[in-house]
Amino acid sequence: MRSRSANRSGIVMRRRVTPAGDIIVTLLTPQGKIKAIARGGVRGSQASRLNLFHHVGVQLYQTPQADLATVQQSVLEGALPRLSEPERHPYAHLLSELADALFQEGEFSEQAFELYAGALRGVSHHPDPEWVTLVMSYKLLSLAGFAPRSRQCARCAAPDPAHPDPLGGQLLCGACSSQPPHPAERLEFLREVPRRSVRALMDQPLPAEQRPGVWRSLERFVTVQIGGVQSWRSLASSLGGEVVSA
Amino acid sequence: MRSRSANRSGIVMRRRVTPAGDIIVTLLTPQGKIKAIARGGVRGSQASRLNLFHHVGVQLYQTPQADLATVQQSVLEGALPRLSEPERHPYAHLLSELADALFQEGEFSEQAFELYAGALRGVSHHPDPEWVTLVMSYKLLSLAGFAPRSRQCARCAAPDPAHPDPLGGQLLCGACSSQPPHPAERLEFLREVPRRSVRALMDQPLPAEQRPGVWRSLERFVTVQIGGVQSWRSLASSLGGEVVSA
Amino acid sequence: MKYPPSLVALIRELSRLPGIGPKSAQRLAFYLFEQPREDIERLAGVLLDAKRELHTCPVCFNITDAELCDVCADPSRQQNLICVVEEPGDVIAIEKSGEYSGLYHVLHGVISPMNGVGPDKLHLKALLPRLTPGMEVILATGTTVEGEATAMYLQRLIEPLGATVSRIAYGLPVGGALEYADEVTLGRALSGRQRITK
Amino acid sequence: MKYPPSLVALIRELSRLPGIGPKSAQRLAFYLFEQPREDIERLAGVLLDAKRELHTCPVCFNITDAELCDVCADPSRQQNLICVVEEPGDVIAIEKSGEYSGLYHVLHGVISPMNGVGPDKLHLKALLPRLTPGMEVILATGTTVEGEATAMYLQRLIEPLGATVSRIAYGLPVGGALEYADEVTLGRALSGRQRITK
Amino acid sequence: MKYPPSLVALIRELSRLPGIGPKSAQRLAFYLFEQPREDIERLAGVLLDAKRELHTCPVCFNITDAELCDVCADPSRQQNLICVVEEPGDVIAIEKSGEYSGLYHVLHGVISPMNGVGPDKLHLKALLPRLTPGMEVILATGTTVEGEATAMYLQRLIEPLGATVSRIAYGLPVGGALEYADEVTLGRALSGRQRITK
Amino acid sequence: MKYPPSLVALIRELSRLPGIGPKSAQRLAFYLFEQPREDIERLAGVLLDAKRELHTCPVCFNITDAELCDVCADPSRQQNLICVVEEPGDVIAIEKSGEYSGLYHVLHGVISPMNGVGPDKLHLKALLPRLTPGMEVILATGTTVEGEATAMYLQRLIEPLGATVSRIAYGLPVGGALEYADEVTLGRALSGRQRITK
Ligand SMILES: [Zn+2]
Ligand SMILES: [Zn+2]
Ligand SMILES: [Zn+2]
Ligand SMILES: [Zn+2]
Ligand SMILES: [Zn+2]
Ligand SMILES: [Zn+2]
Repeated sequence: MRSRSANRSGIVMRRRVTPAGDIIVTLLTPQGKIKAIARGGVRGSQASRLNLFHHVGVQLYQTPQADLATVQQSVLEGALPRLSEPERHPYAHLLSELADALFQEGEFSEQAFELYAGALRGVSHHPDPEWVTLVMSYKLLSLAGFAPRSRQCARCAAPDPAHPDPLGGQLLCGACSSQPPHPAERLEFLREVPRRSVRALMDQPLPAEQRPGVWRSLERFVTVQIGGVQSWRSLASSLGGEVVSA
Repeated sequence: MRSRSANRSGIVMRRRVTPAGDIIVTLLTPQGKIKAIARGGVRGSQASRLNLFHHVGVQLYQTPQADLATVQQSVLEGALPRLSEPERHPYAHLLSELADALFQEGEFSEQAFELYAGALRGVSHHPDPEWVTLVMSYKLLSLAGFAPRSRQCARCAAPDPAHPDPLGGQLLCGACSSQPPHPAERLEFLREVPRRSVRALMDQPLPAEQRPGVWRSLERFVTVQIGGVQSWRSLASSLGGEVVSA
Repeated sequence: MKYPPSLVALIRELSRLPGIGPKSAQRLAFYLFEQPREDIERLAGVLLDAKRELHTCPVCFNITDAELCDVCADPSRQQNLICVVEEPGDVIAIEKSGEYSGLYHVLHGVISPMNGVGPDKLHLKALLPRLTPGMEVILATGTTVEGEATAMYLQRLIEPLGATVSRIAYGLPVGGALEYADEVTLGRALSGRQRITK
Repeated sequence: MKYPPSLVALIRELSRLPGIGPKSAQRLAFYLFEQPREDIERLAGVLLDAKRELHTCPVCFNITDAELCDVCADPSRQQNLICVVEEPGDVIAIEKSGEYSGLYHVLHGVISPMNGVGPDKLHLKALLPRLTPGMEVILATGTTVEGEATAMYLQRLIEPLGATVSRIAYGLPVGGALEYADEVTLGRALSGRQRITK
Repeated sequence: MKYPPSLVALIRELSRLPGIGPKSAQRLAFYLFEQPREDIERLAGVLLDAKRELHTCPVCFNITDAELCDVCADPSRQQNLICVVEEPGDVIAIEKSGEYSGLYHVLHGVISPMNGVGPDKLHLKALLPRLTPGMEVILATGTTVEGEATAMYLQRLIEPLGATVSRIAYGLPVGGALEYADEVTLGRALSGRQRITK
Repeated sequence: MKYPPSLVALIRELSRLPGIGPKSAQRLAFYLFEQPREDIERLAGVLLDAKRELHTCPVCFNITDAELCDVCADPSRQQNLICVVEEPGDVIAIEKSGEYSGLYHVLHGVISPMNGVGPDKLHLKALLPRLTPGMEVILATGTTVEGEATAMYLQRLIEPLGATVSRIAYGLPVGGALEYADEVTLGRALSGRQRITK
């Protein structure tokens, strides 16, 4: 008997309910990104399992005619209920939106899956979810080939740049930037983030007052390299110091 | 466009869940008894609406191929949650089983529906559900053409029988019965139940000690005329005086 | 064969409606073609009427054709109980359940940063002036991650104002069997169990 | 709570449309409420336009907004080939297949005594004057009992007029497996098999 | 054509299994025919092994292959908490939820007079000697009328014995939207709402 | 809680069967647990019997428990007509249609390079010695791309041997409406139409 079924295990990065009651999910799995539909799912127990940020095992069925695979069965493999908390929720959204933009369907990357899964776990459990998000955002970008240039001025390639790049979010030399240089700790972070391990970065969190500068760099870099990201809006006031925009 | 859909409103008399998760219900409606299947219903909101004893509106879809109509949509029109109470639950079962046995698919009877609906309402709300059940059981039997003979001995046709019929549940003359006559109140009930109104019968409940004799008559009459009824087992000890067999 | 432009336009507009695919839109268009003129005119009429007459209630953001919605205008509703829901359709669903006699507050959405919906896009702030100490606010947003996040966000806002906050129950649907419930729901049904002995 | 009459009217009219249940009608009504006024006016407009401009072609009873339908008016279509179908939607389905270049005749129904549809209720007689000897008439009514009965009825009418009559093939759908076909269809697929050797 | 008796017997036995219709039974039989002999022998073996080794736990009536089931034999489980369920499959469902660490009691059915199942047909009485004052019994029978009736029946039996009785929560499933919940469940979700302010 | 190994083994073996997901396997295992020992032994018995007694017919590769299959052994079947099918189940489907009285040839698969199935993996060559000039071979492989490719491959092999080759009909299923057919099938149904006038 021919089989058009496959089993996959991944995290729900996006979830949309159609007016007909179908659930369309985007999963990040170790075998790549997958988009699939659970027909009538909103009325059944798949609505629970295929919840945003859930780690699920799914049985997918693909016919040659349909563009979306169908979710036949699903089992829950892990849930992170704390991601609904106001001080964590927007970060989980930002990381998911970033990961969705960075990884394409058909790209096999166990590392991408592990990094994204680790990022969500961190945002869920760590006492400093903002720091987890900053570190893991840069790590996701690096893995996808979008590491900011940090040894040379992004505009003139002069060595050891230390000033903010208000347009591109990278580092500029004093000649190319009209802004004062980054404070030493923030500069070190922005320079070393692509190379240092997650653990090392997590162990050296920046003080709260230096973070808005990192957020501004990250936001500029992502916007220029990848494009608009909706979640920034909810983080907007967090760049000003508050955690959640209200 | 041709339509194979019909809307019906009725009470769930029976409900069975298949291993595949379909719900098969038997409804009594003013247009007759209907058996239908809600495919995959146990996983969706139909599981709630198509609950036993619920009054529901259903959209049915019938194809020429299928023997069972499909429940497409359902809306709740009335629920009687108190029918789960131990002192009411077995009576609701008995009345449903009786009604299911008495009325056939394809028979149009608004009266049957009203009587059954009224019986369930009575069992749910009335302080004396046992009495409701005795009265309404006889009324359902009469409507279906199974009124016991009460003016003549069921065996020899002698007038004014007053003795129990331990086999057939009707009334026998003194010559045909080896048992002592019914007490006067019980005899009057058994004689008049087919003719008097529900209200009149409800207004004159028999005292508790006279009811086991009525139960025995009813049980015998139903068994002989209609056949075995499962619900008797749960009522067995109620015939001995207790409400619920335990 | 080229289809008549007015038929094409009709099919196109119909297929824009949610839940109506191109095939259904075509079937619907042919159905409408077969109907008497009066029926079509009545359908067009109710569409325009509805759009002209309906708006959101300035107090609770429910749909209404009057100054205040029917619930806000009804003094017999419990005034110290507000149920917060995502959409106007949820008001109808709750009214149908027959279990509720308080007021409503319709957010018109849920917080969802990745879809660009922050708290400022919802009718959230307008809830606060409606609250008085001793009131109860029932958070009846959905049980998705976003619905839950919106509920938690509201809870933080409301608590300091002295109102009691409660959340609709998670659990098994009526008529259900345990084996068809998912693990997450089953876990909530167990942890949220209610004492029935006095 | 009483719902605004214009909302109730809208839901009622929408739920009259085929394939739209009461729940979908409600969801659709709320969706329409959220749309900008121009969109609603456009929808109402195309409904009225379609009703005003569309009618059946006097020759083949297809839907058109012109004197003759696009197929009848096209001299490049094969004039000696007429395909008889039940509904205007079937014309679209066949045109999409790209396998047909003849004319059509739309019956607007099938013979169904049980539903009170006799031959006189259909655009059946109007087919006969269109026929000339040597022409081919393809009976493409459905393969239901009623479609088959209508095809046989037509065959009896047409044969004496000297036209060739043919019936669309019964058989397996493309992409199908034998084990999923029902026995009746499988039997027809076998008995209708086609020689592929020269 | 007559089918080989051993094939007919296999199809017949397979189609007796719940959820396997005659068509699937046939497909399964052909599938099994194609498998290597060892696989068939292993399948037959596990069937016989399971039947030989499995029985119900004499304490809680869960399925086990040992003297006591794995839960009853585990001293680290909470000994003052018993969850009453309908079927052994429910134990697995609850264990998967990871939210429960007490004991179980499996009734092997629900009270359903019209199906001839009275309290005496269930493992109901055996629960009572397991109870001690101060214990909590969670009634986790289904939320059907029969499941509810069984729960109420048990409550009456247990209450006089001094144990606390609780019922799993009725409500919205996790991940759900209000508009897809039925009215009855929605009503229960509202009336069973839980305070979240301290 | 650890599940008894024999239960785990049973669920695992059952979930290997096609069309039985993990949830169904668990439900099936609990069902089997409740059945009397004799029933389980009978099921295990028919599994082993079927495996021991059944094999493919050396002539047509149909399933049989005898030297020749029931069709090959029946001299009253039309000897000059062979129907080529993919799987033994297709023989049963065709026999049930009652429209066929010739012989069969079961390929046990279709050509599918992507799945590593070339002509040599099928019982294809064994068909050729069965053919004599004047015979008809009906290609009744499925109407999928692979079934069609297999049919064309066979046609090339058979034609030089002087046998007539035919293909089961593509078309509308019996009981169908045109609007539910896909365009490709509809195109085949039109191009494969059959004359019904003499
Ligand atoms: Zn520079
Ligand atoms: Zn007598
Ligand atoms: Zn209002
Ligand atoms: Zn025309
Ligand atoms: Zn045990
Ligand atoms: Zn053979």
